[in-house]
Amino acid sequence: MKAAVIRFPGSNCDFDMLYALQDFGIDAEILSADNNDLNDFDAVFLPGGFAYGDYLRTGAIAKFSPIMAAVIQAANDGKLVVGVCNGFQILTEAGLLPGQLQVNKIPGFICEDVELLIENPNTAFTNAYETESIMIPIAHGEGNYYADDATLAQLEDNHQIVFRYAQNPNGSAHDIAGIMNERGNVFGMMPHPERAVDAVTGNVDGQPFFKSILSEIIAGD
Amino acid sequence: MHSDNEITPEMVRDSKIYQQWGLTDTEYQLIVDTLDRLPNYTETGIFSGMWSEHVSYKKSKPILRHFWSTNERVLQGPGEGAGILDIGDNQAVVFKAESHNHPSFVEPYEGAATGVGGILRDIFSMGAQPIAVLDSLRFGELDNAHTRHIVDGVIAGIAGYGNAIGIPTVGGEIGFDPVYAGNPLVNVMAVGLMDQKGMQVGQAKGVGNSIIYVGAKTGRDGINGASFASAEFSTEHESDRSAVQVGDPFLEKLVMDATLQAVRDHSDIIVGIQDMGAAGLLSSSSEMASKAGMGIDLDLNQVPQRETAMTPYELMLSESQERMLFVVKKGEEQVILDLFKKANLDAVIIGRVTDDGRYRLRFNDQVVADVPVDFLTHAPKQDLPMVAPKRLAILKADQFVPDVTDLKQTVLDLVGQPTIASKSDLFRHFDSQVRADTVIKPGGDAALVRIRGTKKALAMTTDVNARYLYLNPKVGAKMAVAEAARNIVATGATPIGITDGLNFGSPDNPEVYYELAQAVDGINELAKQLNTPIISGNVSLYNETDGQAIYPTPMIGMVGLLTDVSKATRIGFQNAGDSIYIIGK
Amino acid sequence: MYLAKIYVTYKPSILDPQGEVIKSALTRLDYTGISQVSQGKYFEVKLDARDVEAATAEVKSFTDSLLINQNTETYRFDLSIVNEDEATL
Amino acid sequence: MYLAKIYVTYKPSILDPQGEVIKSALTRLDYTGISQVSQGKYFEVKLDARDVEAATAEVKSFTDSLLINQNTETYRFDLSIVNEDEATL
Ligand SMILES: Nc1ncnc2c1ncn2[C@@H]1O[C@H](COP(=O)(O)OP(=O)(O)O)[C@@H](O)[C@H]1O
Repeated sequence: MKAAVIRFPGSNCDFDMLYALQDFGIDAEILSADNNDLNDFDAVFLPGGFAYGDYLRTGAIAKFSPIMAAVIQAANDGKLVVGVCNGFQILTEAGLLPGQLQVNKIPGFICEDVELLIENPNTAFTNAYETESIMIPIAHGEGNYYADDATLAQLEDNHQIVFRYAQNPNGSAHDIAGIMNERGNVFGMMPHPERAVDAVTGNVDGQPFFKSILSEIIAGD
Repeated sequence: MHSDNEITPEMVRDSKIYQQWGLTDTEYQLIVDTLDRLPNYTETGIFSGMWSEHVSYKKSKPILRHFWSTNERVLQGPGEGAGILDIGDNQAVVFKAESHNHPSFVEPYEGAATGVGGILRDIFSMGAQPIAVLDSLRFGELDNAHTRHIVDGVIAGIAGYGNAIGIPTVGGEIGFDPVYAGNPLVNVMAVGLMDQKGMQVGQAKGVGNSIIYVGAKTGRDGINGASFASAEFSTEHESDRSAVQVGDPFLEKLVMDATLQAVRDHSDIIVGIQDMGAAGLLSSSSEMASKAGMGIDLDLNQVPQRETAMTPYELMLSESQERMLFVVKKGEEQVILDLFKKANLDAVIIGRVTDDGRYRLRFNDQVVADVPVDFLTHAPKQDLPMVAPKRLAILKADQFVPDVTDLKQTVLDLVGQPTIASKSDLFRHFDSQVRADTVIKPGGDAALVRIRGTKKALAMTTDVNARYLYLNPKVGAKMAVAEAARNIVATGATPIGITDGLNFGSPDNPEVYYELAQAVDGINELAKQLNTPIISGNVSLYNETDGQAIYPTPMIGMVGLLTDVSKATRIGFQNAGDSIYIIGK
Repeated sequence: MYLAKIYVTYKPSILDPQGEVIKSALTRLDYTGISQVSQGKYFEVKLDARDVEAATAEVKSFTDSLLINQNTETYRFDLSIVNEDEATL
Repeated sequence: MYLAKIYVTYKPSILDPQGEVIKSALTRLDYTGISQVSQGKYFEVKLDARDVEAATAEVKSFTDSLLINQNTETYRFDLSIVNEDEATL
């Protein structure tokens, strides 16, 4: 059982994600986006940051990096593919998740702890949670989730909305903070669970997220 | 377009163009006498750059010399990119402050953003991984659209750069007062962490070693519009030039990561590293040579250029961002060139270390400058007169006695002041948690950042209340240090060192010079008592509008060490029923 | 050598928060006659191509796949012929 | 009612990091004929004004003071007359 954390030029939460995975005993390593093979990995994590500077549009350039074909392959093979923040933006740009992350409704980067409601507790990303609401930090300027009405209805009907904001910080449609694909193996969220795993930093609400993933990866082994 | 062929040394002398570049007649004459000939256009330009106050500290150095900067922890004091302190386990903490006051007034976003970029380069050029940024900001009163525009731009600029490069902005301070309306202060401090064996200094040792240019291409950014000769000698359009640098945090992240990798993997072949800050390629290359007691020979045609027809003067004085200079052992260059190439960065050999003590520049197969490097890097010092400001003589300590009749209203009025009110609406724009090591975020007394893999944590803060200095520069400076120390101690950490940002008016005013000297005295006195040496800092002078100086504002940046992070204390009350104590008198 | 000028705007149904912020800033600054502001992107791309048809096809192709996000954005462009070493851009 | 279309670009001496990144992405995607890319901003502003002169003056004024950064950016614009309730924008 092995996990890859993809480092795009400009990723800056790659080590945070790596350490969080390792803290939970997951055998993880950082892999440059210049690679094009993920055969050795059972799960793929796209971390936060500003891939290629994100000057054009978040995730727009990253979706064409060599690794993305392998990420799409991994998703099709049913492996877990998780994008956090910039990783979520890249997954939507690449079409692995529907919709798009736009500029916050009130433009500007925001970093603060927000309350998330666990909308679907029966997922590979939430099954270890025992509460309905958690505090997780956000840190983004473009986290305003957009999708057309048909797509939103589909997300609702299929229970693909995994996390919702209790108080919408960025204008996201349907208060969406995190979604998964229909199959349930590709997941993206704007908040940063990897920043909430260590008691010394004062917040451990991200721990069950990683415990859920760990048990899923072990089960899939 | 001018070139050195067109403007003769005689023309430089007769037009007195050097005056517009900031050189006095006496300084120009000293150059003529020392070289024993007239300096040409390029040479005159590089002397004016190196002898500016900003680069040479010729006016403040006589005072700064007095800073106390040695104790058992100090591994590197003032004189390098940043100071370094021993924190045990063969680890060291590196920190420094930098001001970007004027650029931030002209162009708030880019001014503040490039301030962050610059201070981070100072840290990673020492071989340290930056772990935190702090700021210290002063603006006019928040009652007009212009000040709001500056505040919003500065906050967005710090956020835009720090968030993108992925170094958390963990603390700072912000004050509002009419004296800063025409002259806001934007000071940033950065803190880095390193293994002591990876320590790098900015020196060019070893004859024949290569000077390697790394990072962004050179453009005409930041070539000071006012002092620039274009008005006289060029037909090029002024509006096509920019006095303000534009930052690219994405590029700097690549430069930072590649530099740190080079230090980690190839410290045996890297002789020195220096970032290109004020006076760009000129000051970085000449200081590296002078510190090592060597000479340097550069071929300017090799410098990666972003614009056409740049002159040697422009190439040397450009303040384009995200550029570094490496000195690498002769014969080993390819290793470093390959490393940067892999990161998609420009890296080129632009010259060599020589043993003749000369600073020599070549361009289009001609020598365009050839001067003694030590002379170039040692501006004639100036001892300036000082006199106590008149206001201090007439101020009485008890002059203002508050008349409080309605305590509740007074308290409400006070907390309604922007300077006192919570700043969370501003600092929420900073990513304070990236790297996942932030134990105490903005909003506490000092920030606290843990050192992963150890039980240790570093506390850090920036403080100064300039009104106290206005009333008594020496006592006010001591109070700034004391406030910083209280903030550090409040997290449970022990203060271990200081960096400063000395923001003052014109040193040519004897009253301002007096304030500067007194403030330094005060900082020193308390620093010694607290055993917190001053290991780095920055000076920003001429902070005036219409002849009215700002309050003397020496920002104190202090770092503390907490040996057991589980003992960290936070600002909030923890449990109902706990006792509340007041300590002190 | 061709110069493509590409104008990217939001689809009409998409909220443009930046446009709203600019509009209210303008109103605060006493530009009272302003009824709508939208912010888009503008690209200038110089490219070599066999002929106008090839250039047009190429511009469409890379704009669709890279420059815009088809969920929310739309675009138009003009193409002109330029001199190889023309300085401006 | 006037519609101003405002095109903002970097001054020639200013580094355009966006443009460089896009260019190298396009090259990676095998659009090999591309020699230069610059990314700017594009604004559409609807405004009321007495006449074309007044509208021109107003557009210049707010573009200088708000829409662009005069240190680094430059712009040009076209003005057209539009119907009050024209839908597109
Ligand atoms: N106020 C100060 N207190 C202590 N050291 C200072 C002060 N100002 C400058 N220095 C030191 O002088 C050296 C040169 O500073 P500066 O010119 O700001 O650095 P840079 O080379 O990054 O431009 C640095 O080592 C700095 O730490």
